[in-house]
Amino acid sequence: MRDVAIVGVGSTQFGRAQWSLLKMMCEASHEAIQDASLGDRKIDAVFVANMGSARNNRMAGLASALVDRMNLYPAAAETIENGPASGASAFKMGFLGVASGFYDVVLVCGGERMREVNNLEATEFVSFLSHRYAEYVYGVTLPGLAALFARMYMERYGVTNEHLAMVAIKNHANGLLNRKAHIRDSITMEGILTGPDAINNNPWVSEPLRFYDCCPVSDGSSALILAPANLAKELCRKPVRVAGIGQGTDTHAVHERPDPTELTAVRIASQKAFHMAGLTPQDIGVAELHDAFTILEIAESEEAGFFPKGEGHKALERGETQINGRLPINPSGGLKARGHPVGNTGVSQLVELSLQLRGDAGKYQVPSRPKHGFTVNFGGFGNNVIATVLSEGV
Amino acid sequence: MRDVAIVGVGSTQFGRAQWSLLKMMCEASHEAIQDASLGDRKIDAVFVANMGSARNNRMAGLASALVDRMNLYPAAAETIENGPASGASAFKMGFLGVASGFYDVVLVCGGERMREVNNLEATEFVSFLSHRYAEYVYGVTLPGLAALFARMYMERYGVTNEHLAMVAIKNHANGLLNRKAHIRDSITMEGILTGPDAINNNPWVSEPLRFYDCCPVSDGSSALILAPANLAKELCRKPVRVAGIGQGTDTHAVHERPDPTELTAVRIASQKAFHMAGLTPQDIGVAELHDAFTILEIAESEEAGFFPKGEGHKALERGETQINGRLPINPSGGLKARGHPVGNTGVSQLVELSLQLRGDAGKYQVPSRPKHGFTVNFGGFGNNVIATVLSEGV
Amino acid sequence: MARNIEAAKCVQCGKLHYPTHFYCPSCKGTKFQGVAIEGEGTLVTWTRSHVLPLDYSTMYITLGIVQMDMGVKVMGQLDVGTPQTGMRLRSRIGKVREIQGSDIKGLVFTAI
Amino acid sequence: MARNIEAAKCVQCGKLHYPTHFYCPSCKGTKFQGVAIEGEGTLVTWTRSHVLPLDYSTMYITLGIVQMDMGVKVMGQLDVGTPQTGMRLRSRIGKVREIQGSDIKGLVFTAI
Ligand SMILES: [Zn+2]
Ligand SMILES: [Zn+2]
Repeated sequence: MRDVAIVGVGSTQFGRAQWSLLKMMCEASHEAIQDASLGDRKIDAVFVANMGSARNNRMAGLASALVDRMNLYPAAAETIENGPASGASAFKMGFLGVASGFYDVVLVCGGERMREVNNLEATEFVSFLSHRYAEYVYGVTLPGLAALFARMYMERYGVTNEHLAMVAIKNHANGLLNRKAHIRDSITMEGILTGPDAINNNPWVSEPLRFYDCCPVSDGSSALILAPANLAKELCRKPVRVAGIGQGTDTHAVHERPDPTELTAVRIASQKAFHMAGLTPQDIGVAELHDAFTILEIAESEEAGFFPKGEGHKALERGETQINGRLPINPSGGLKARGHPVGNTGVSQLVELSLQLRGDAGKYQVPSRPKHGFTVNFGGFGNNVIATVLSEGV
Repeated sequence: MRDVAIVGVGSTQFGRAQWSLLKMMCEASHEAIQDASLGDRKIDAVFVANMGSARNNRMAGLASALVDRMNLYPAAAETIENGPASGASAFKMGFLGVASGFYDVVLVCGGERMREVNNLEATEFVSFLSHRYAEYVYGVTLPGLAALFARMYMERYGVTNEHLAMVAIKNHANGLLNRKAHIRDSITMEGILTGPDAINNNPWVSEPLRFYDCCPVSDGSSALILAPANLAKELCRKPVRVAGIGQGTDTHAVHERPDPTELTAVRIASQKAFHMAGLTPQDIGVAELHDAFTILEIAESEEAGFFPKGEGHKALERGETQINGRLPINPSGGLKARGHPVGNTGVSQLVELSLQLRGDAGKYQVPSRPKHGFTVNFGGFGNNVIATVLSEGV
Repeated sequence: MARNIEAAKCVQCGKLHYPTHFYCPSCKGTKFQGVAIEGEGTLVTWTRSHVLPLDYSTMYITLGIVQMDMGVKVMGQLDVGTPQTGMRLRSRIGKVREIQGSDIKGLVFTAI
Repeated sequence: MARNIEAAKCVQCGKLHYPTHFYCPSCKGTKFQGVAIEGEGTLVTWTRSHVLPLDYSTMYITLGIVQMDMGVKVMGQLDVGTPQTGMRLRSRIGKVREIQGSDIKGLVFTAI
């Protein structure tokens, strides 16, 4: 396999889209193409990550449509769906295309425009990820599955609603520094949990999870350009190497897992990614984890190997995951504040990590300028997870 | 890149599904796994081709669901959508996974259950493939685009409704020999075109195309197992080598093509596939082409390089594309008679071709026992096309 | 009388599992016997969901994961005022959802 | 007065194209001027479609591809009794579809 590098990144504003899904994707792709200074070099293939275009935007064959809109013919075009992990899946496909030698320059673009439908329809659509007859028919949503998980986790490990709120407060504070973030609100423990108006500011979604424990429904697009390492040096001043990719799957129905508080697929994906990279969790200086729900940031930080099982919330308490801590988690604001355009999120995590490793993250740059970064992109409710390790330079 | 081979194939009955989408996919996958005699060897990754599960079957993350249903954890799982070419796209992804060395044993499974919704909804859904505001809003369907294409083609090259009917009659005759085919009806020129009841038997769908010029709406699943060539010899008595894969894209709106009778993406995809295989159209002894509409079989047979442009219908007249002709096209019955479970079709074409190259096609075995076979899987209305060359042995 | 919700028992090795798999999780067998999911169990975790899919007109639903005494864990709706992890429950079959005008039956639990 | 349907004219090289692209097909420019698609043209191909998407209540619709004199090819609906390839047509803006209760306007052609 050839070494593969990220040679350009781009992203739209997250939030409510001002444009069509395709136009958003063009904007992000254009930014990535400009960033890579491709010049006249052709893009060989386009890998698009999206979850809901057929249902929410009346479009199929989205990658072909993007190739058309950007006049990239005859580039190959593929659309990949892996629920909330579609982004990392499309990235993996692009990686395989370049690593195999089949393609040289690849565009990976994630895009989602959920807000073309109303919130109820968006929630219903995302619940299609649950097990058709053992979960979905009971009316469970993704927040519902997260809530069932959270209660078990909290009761077993002593995680409290204060800990969950600390994740939200940290990530919202980071999001305030990211001008492309969806939510740019400062929140406080008093405002969302301990004060007299907390229950109005922060109502129940699915007990024990409240509004601020859940990410928003966002529109947005992110894109990146992949090239083989030898070409990367030509195209880019600051290439970022794809050091490791790991993936794991788990039972579809959450209740079928022997211990439903274990995120086995996160553990397997992380181990594989570290193994491929020849690195350990101790080498990582920044992580973008999949905090669709606050509890997930804590649980993933443990399953990935950064903290012992059941102790992630203690590291959080100690401030270790703050932007100037030992292991900054979600300096971009994470899904919580940057936003969660479902199928796009994995691409956006890798764009953020690239910026950190290049030292280009601006106001939310991790001060230690880490050499290695890590992402978890969490599909379904943890039944298909991809972890990635990126390293500075090629 | 490593050489890659198909070491096992499987398929359900096509037509109206008796089971859920997932159960169909399990049946096809199980047959492929049995055919490959994998024994205790693990499947590393599953690539699923599907177009409509989110809209028609209330399911997302279909590949993850298949891994769960078949207890294949922690195998990687990806779902790929490229409209009617989803099957070949998933196959290409599986190929890249093995060719790169990232995976050893890969399951590629296509599945579509269109008939969970009614015919009008299915037609509407497939029309999401057309250009959102330059085509879709005018009420054009895929048969409508095919009809616009057909009229131009017929007027320019002297192709008649008789020629179109000859494609249908040939493919239905082939389908009669394939016990898994959706439609097993013998049809005659008199019955569908020249006789007194023809207009009742064969009404207009979109002029100049009639009912028998269009493939049926089918449910069905097909699957195949990929492995590196060196392992293939261990796993399989009759491995089939993936000799070439080519892909091309074209403008989304059909009217924007400089000459809308040219299927540029078919030509590019075919040329690339032949180039990679180191073969020419003259080396091919059997082809499965994408006859979603009768006119397409004729046009693709020319763009692929088997016949000069505008002369495919003459080869058809001469019987060259019959099962015992010089270049048998669609001995399985094609999309016309075998059926067209949209996202699955590309996988099913490759399964059929493998059977032909192995000499395992039974009653519809091409008598010459060809060494090389060819497929075209046609996405959108020709805006994203994949061609594949398979060769006997490794 | 509502149709049962069934777990699958492997004909070859006896392993019980739910929901259905094509291959037995223990022995890769492909033949199974249906075993009704019924009787009593223990609540493993629960939630009260206030944001619901389109088909519901209630303010919230209560959902739980229950370890059944007969051997499998299941998701079900709770018809329980104040759920508590570890409490004992009894299952019945009841309406759990309406999809496109059809009633869907599933597991509903009440306190013992 | 209905909104125009517009082609895009590249500010950099003058190339006209339809439908919209992000990059100019000739020079990769990204700035465009809208140019109304209007006037006369020649019918390139046509079909009468009898199997229609959900939103239509007519028995059929007639569709064509038209080469406009102003420089682009377009798809449109034909308000023509007996279409013939090569015939001359004039465009207007009219209702071409209803999607979720909203009228969609587009190009409709009549014979000259
Ligand atoms: Zn067993
Ligand atoms: Zn220009």
